[in-house]
Amino acid sequence: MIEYIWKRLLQSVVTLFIIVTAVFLLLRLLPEEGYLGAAADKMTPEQQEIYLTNLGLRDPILVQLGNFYIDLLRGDFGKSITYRTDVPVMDIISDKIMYSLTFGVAAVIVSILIGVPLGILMAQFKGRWLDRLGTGYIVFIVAVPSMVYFLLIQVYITDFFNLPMLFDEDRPITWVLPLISLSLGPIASYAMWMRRYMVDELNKDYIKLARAKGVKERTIMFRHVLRNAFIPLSQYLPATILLTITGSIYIESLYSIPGMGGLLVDAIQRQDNPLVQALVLIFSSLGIIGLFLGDVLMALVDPRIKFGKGESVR
Amino acid sequence: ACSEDEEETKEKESVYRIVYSGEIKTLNYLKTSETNEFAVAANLVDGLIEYDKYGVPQPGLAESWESNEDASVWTFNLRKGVKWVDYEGNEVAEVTAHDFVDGLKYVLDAKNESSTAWIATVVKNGSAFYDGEITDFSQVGVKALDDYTLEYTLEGPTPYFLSMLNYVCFFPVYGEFLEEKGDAFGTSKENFLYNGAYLLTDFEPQNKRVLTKNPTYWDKDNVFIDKIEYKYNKEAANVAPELFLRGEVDEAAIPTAILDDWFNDPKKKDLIRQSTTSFYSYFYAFNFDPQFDAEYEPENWKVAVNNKNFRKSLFHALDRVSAMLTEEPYEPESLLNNTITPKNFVDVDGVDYTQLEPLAKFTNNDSFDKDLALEYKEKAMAELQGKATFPVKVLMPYNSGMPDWANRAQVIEQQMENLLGKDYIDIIVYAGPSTGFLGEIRRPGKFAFMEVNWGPDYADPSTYTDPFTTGGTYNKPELAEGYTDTNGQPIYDNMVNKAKAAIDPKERYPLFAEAEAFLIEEAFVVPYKVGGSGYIASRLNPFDAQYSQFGVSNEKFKGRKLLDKPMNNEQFKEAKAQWEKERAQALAEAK
Amino acid sequence: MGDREVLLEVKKLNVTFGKGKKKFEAIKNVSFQIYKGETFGLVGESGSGKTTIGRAIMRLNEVTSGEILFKGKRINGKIPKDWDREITQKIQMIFQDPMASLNERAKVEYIISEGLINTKKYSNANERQEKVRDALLQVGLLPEFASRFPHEFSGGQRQRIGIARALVMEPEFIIADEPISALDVSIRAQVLNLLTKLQQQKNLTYLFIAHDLSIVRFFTDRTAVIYKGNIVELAETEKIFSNPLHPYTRALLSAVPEPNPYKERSKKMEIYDPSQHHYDKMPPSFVEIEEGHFVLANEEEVERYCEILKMGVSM
Amino acid sequence: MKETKEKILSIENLVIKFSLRGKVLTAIRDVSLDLYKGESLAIVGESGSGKSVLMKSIMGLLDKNGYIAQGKILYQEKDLAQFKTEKDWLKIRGKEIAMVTQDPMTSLNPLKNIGKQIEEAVVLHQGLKGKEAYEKVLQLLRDVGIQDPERRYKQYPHEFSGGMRQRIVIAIAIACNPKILICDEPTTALDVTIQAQILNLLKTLQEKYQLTTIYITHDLGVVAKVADRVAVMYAGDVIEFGKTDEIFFNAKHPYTWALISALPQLGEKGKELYSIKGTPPNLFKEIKGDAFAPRNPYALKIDFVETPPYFKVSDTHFAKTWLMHPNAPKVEPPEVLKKFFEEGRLYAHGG
Amino acid sequence: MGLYSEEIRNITDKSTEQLFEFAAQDEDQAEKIGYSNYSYWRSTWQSFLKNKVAVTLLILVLALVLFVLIQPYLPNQKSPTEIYLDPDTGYQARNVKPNEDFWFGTNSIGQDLWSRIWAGTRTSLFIGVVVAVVEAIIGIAVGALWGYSRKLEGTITHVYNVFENIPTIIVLILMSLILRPSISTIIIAMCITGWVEMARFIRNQIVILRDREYNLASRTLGTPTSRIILKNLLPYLISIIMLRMSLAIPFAIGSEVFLTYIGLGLPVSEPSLGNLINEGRVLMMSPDLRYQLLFPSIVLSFITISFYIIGNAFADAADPKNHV
Ligand SMILES: Nc1ncnc2c1ncn2[C@@H]1O[C@H](COP(=O)(O)OP(=O)(O)OP(=O)(O)O)[C@@H](O)[C@H]1O
Ligand SMILES: Nc1ncnc2c1ncn2[C@@H]1O[C@H](COP(=O)(O)OP(=O)(O)OP(=O)(O)O)[C@@H](O)[C@H]1O
Ligand SMILES: [Mg+2]
Ligand SMILES: [Mg+2]
Repeated sequence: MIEYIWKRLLQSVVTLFIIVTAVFLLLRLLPEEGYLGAAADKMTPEQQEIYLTNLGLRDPILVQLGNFYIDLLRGDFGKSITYRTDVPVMDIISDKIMYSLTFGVAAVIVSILIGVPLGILMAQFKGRWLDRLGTGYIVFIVAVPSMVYFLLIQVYITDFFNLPMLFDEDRPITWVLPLISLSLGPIASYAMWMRRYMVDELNKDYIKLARAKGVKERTIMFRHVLRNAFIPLSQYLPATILLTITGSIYIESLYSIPGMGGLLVDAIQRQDNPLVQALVLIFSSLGIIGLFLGDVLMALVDPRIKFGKGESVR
Repeated sequence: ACSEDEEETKEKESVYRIVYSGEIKTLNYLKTSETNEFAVAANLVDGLIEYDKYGVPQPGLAESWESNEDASVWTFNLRKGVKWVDYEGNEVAEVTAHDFVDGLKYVLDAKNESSTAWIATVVKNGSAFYDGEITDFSQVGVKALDDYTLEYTLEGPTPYFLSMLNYVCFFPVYGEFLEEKGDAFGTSKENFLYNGAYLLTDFEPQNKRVLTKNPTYWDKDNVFIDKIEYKYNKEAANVAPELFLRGEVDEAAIPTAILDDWFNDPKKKDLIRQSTTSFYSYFYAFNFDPQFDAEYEPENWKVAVNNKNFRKSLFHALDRVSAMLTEEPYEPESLLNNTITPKNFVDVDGVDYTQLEPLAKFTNNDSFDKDLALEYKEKAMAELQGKATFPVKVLMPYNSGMPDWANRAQVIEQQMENLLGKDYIDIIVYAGPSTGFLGEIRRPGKFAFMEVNWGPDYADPSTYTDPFTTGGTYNKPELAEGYTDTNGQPIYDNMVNKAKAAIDPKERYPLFAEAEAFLIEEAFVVPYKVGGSGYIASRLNPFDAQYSQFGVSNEKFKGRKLLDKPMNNEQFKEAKAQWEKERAQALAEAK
Repeated sequence: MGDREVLLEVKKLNVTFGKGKKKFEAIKNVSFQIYKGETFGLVGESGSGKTTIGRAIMRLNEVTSGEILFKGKRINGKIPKDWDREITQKIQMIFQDPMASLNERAKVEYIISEGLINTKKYSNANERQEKVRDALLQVGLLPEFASRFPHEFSGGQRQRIGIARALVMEPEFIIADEPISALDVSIRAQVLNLLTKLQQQKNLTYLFIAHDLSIVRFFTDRTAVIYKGNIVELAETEKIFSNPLHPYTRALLSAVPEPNPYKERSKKMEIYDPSQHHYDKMPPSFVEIEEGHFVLANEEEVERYCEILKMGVSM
Repeated sequence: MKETKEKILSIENLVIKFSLRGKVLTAIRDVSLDLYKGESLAIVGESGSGKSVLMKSIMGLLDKNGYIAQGKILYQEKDLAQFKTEKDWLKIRGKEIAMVTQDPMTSLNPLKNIGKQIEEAVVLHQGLKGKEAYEKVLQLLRDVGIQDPERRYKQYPHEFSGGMRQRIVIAIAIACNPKILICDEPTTALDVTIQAQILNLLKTLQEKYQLTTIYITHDLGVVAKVADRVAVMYAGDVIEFGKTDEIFFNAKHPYTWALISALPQLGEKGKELYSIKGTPPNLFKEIKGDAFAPRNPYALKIDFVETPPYFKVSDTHFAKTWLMHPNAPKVEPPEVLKKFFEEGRLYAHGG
Repeated sequence: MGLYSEEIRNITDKSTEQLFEFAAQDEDQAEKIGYSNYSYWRSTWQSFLKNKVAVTLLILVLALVLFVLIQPYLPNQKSPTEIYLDPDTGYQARNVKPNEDFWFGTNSIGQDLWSRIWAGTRTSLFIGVVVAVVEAIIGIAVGALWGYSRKLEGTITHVYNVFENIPTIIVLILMSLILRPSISTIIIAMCITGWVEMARFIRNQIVILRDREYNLASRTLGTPTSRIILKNLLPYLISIIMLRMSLAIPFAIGSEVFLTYIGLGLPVSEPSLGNLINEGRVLMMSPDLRYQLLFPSIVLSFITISFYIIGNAFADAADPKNHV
């Protein structure tokens, strides 16, 4: 077990290293113009040159990379260039992460609380109206562009209930709509997966034996199927939770939620390299940790899995 | 939140709320040159001078000033008792002349990457210090003669220097504080000192910022809005109108797309008016140094663009009203600009610069003229026969991040091709990158005919003639064939230099107007419009703001009052006419 | 008997799976010979290593140590390309599960001609078709079945397709790994008949793996009994049945149900208890106790077994 | 052999159909069968003959697309064929009739420990709780021959070998305290040695708990070992039934003959083993006459026209073949069989 | 017991003498009974045809594709990029409501929405199909190697981990910034990230399949790995591949919409569902103009739902378990 964790950890570090390096190099392919922004027009070429040199962009690429890693090892993620000049990247991120975390976790909880039971019920009443209704919902969510219904929800529901349109952390009521919007998608996907795993599980032999034992259908559902169906889900759960933290770019922009969603987009578009690099590091780590936790969680719920026995790639 | 109990005692607080989508990167006014950034600083920090609502310079931190004969040495007497305070209003220090020296020193230090340093080089040895040629700052032309006397020595005669002081690079900074904070200066409300009308009491980037009236402000009786609340929303353009209707904000720009809807709704109709224009000038430029891909035939373009008749045919063929309809469908003419320098920029004895003799004929006539266009086309066809291949490919890029521009480009393509005939020109609308557009397209010359813009750097006509002199990165008219003067310089450069040599506006301005007229007459550019567009719903009165063509004054909330009801368009026009009248008077008085 | 031509020889074969703590010795020092033309049975309980031996010969499992010789030449480890190709063709396998061992998404024609395509012996498509036809006829299927898919066939027919697939290669040696375990009684007979017929026609040699001794008795000439990776007894089949010596063999024999209610009810099961051996004191070896009859025993046990043999006591 | 003759379960003219993508498949065609208290009945027949479907219908566990088209299943004066709701069935399943399934590898919930899975049945059907239930489970584990039950209780299925898992499945069935125990091919997946152990175990348990048992198998060796009575099925129909020795040594239906003849024990080395030609009929099509006729070397013309009735061989032995009709030509079973029959009868007298 | 005896009596009367003769045994006949003439693809197709909804949608989608392709050549069609002028004012016919001239109305600069929507659908479908195909090809190739080759497994797993953990939007945005906004940029950006899922999927399936006995059988016959993958493994995956591909199409279109939203989509001069919806989004607040959003949304939803349902129905139908 310990050995396994070490190995996994080492692997993850290598993966992270590759990812961060790749993104680092990709960022250097961006046009230099981006670093100057609107100011470029009024700067003389010499001034621009000084500016770019000060940013370190004139060093040989390997030197830049080396400096980057040295700083990183010192725990210095650098300072933002074009997003919030001279503000340490970590300060920017830490300002936002709480919002995203709160919304993300809340949305995951809401969507699990609604999506999972929905999926269970759909599986139990497979082919009947509830199942159809649920499927209709899922198809709707998949099919209709979310930016259309998010905006409709925001405008009409706030209008109908006379709520403020924008998010205001001090007013609990303004948390509700973004949360609902944020959960609509995950609810659909949880319901869909849960239903599928339940149906798969229901077709297994041990269910037949349980029935033959005289166990009630409902008991079968909850005591046998549910937990087993949760296993494939459990593997993805931490990853989904962690990734929900990144938030929905669109919802955050609509409701003025100062979360991480738009940060990444903004950071890349503004070519704020240190910020992008830190974000990539964070997101990738989250992904990798998520995967790892998923495996651990799975091993916890599934007695069949022992660590170290064959490296499973999900 | 802390103001709740105050409300009962005081009369109702005047709060102005707005949503915005462009966040500022920094509060460091010594570094930035971006409007939305220095717009914040303008309310937090005062400079030496400010303007009144008609554009007449008024004392700011300087109570009085004088300059020498040729306007190359300027002396300012500072107001006493003005304090630097922190965001909670606690006094930190007094504002002295040294603070201006410290500010300029910071700006001119290359390692601080100030993007406004180039303006500050007007000061003697500023450029040399910036380039590191001299390291002793005392040789630079700024001196604190004592705590309350400040002297600027300039590189040369600069009659418009006063207008430059309205720019952030000449703002004061409390040197000790700046040193203490280092790079962190201006990164948060705490890392900042205030001497202006407002304090930044809340600053959460990408979330909100709140400006609260500064109780220690030297001129606090002229500050009427108690609080300005900015709420960030990336979709501001889409949600702001709705927020305005619900009374959640006090200003909203109304996107062109939904204008009809507002105008057709009697309830909404009275809420909106045209927005005021800016001094940004937009024009279509003919590129004399085409560097684009062979597929768009740069050589052929070069031949064509060097033919005056060809240029003139395009010049007269551009239906600017039709293009303008994409952003201002109701009164497109109101935004059009027939010269490069917009109206109301400078004047000679109350005569607006654009009405000076060389420019007046352009100012008062629309360049669009079908018949002329076709006439010139015939001539050009005849002259270019055998030299250029027709149709001439006209590469016309636009920024793909700007949907309005994309629309405009499509409209123009169709309109000009239809008028001049597809056998004559083939306009190629090309989507440029959304970031780094200028660096990718305009500066390297990867266009044939393109919409470009320019904003003024100080209140002098030379600011608008600059981009077209040798070394400019616009359309390189110096490369135009047949425009070399006897001294081997481009005719245009000579005209500009001659104008620059004159100091008295009466002499100076007409010379610049001549140069500008030359550009238009020879069809090097097609003037198009002024900046600022569309309609807004706002509880602000646009005519009580400080008026300056350049710099930060007009971003100040000082002196502004909230209206109970937003102006409608009729009221706006009335008020505008009124204001223009009053302004002419005020300007005349000021002389 | 000793003069018969040895077709396949396994010498001191060891197969180990896994590494470190999870190391598992599946085959321990196994040796035997298979003569040309005979049917050699391999019986033992599940997990005893039967399949592993078969796969080691097929080169599907790697050999840890020991040698496998075919016609006196080594076939395990690194071998020349030509030889590899030759034995690919000469040694063929019939699999246990007739459904799982056929590619459901391929037509019978492809399944059968697959080996031919690989050896490039019959590059001509027509020739191959002809071969497939012959093979189908040989296993008692109609040539027009060639264009069908496996799941259109019954279990017995599927197994015949599997046999045809091996046959087209014109093998000399066939490993049949429980070829009938998955089939029900009536179909078993079909397949066994077919295997017998083919052996007679083509002088094939079989390694027949099973756990049902009644079938082994009917079908094989000589039999090896394997227990946990060791061969515990090897002799002519009839001898094993008439004179089982090793207690495990006896247990196995007693476990096979007889299709006779009277016999079955009176039968007593013997249970094999490995702790009856005292191998820590006296390690066993594989001894030839009478001609052609080998048993794994230590000296003490050898004596006892000889006793039994002399007395001629059988089950 | 018990001669009580008290019927515990009675199937009458049962027809079971499946609808499959618009087509209808008849899996059980007009089957009638009685089960007597305390006996052990074996149902044999080749794969696909409907053995499992028949048993599932007794437990109400037919797949969703299957339905009883006709007939009755009488158990304690109730017609199980009429049961519709889950509530009805819960009175039967486990409590009255329990089942041991074929595949021990997949029949246990991989995520619950063995003890809990048995305990579920104990709690449900024996009304025990807590410590008592736990004790009972340990008892059951011991009963099915699992050593060290306290430790095993906490283990999960994957820690058990196939044979042991099958024991657990049996323990679960026993834990229900049923009257009837259905064993659907309980040993097919196991090898001979384990098979023998399991069969012995089942037999002891049957006696100990006085169960009525139904074995489903296609292995006649297993039948010989465990059954009192045998029913032979072919293509969804019981074509012959009788006491075990009657079926083994006095079979009348040509299919039963074929089944026995195909035993390798009857074969002679080097010679052909008897085998049945052809394949079973397509159940989607209507079967006219004797379903076995097309593969029957003794087929009469009437076999293709009319379904034969049951002809009585003895009070306990019936066969559904026209060969038993007085008008039919006399046919002898094949030679090998005759020898086998002789031998068997000898045993009968000797044993 | 009475049951059985009764029947015997009845039967004896019915039967006539001559029926009790041996019938001639026909061995071939015996073999043939019980077969249906079965073909995999035909059965797949037939099962698919039974799903009425899916068939209807398939027909509609095909009709849509066909229509989108021939639409420009139909009579009375307008150009998707031409700006139409109002004959009265001589200026652009802006925001004209649907009428007999402009069937879906015009947009804010007077372009005909009817033809824009079909041009947009054409572009978006093209992007979707190309992305789906490229993803499938790369995904299958990598996935097959990954699953089958034990040698490459470690390396590919690593590559996978890298690709999987770079947030997709980063790649999408970076690609769009580095390259120019254009159809090929969008396709490249989406393919770079898209194949990963497919590859993992294929690999998982292949790992399940690769040790099946029939593959061992092929190995004993000396079949080269490439052919084992091609003949033994991929055919099993075809239904899943089709399902995933059919879902990839709407997904790609969705991504295009997203890219357009963050400002990296196709230029407006190149109509696509993405920029049509993005343009329309702004108008949602004005009831009068909402039609501009409505039509492209309907087309997008229709495509998504159709492919979703068709893909699922096809996967069901391709599963031999569901064949009769
Ligand atoms: N690839 C493998 N990795 C690890 N262990 C293996 C592997 N293959 C087989 N074994 C182990 O080797 C032993 C022998 O297996 P083998 O399949 O040869 O038995 P068998 O006698 O054929 O059994 P059965 O009758 O069930 O087919 C078993 O314990 C099995 O678990
Ligand atoms: N759910 C179902 N849908 C359709 N047909 C079915 C279903 N279940 C069983 N059948 C069919 O019913 C027939 C009888 O099946 P059954 O499982 O009873 O056979 P069996 O005698 O138990 O065979 P085996 O010995 O292989 O277990 C078979 O032809 C089978 O295909
Ligand atoms: Mg095996
Ligand atoms: Mg069965």
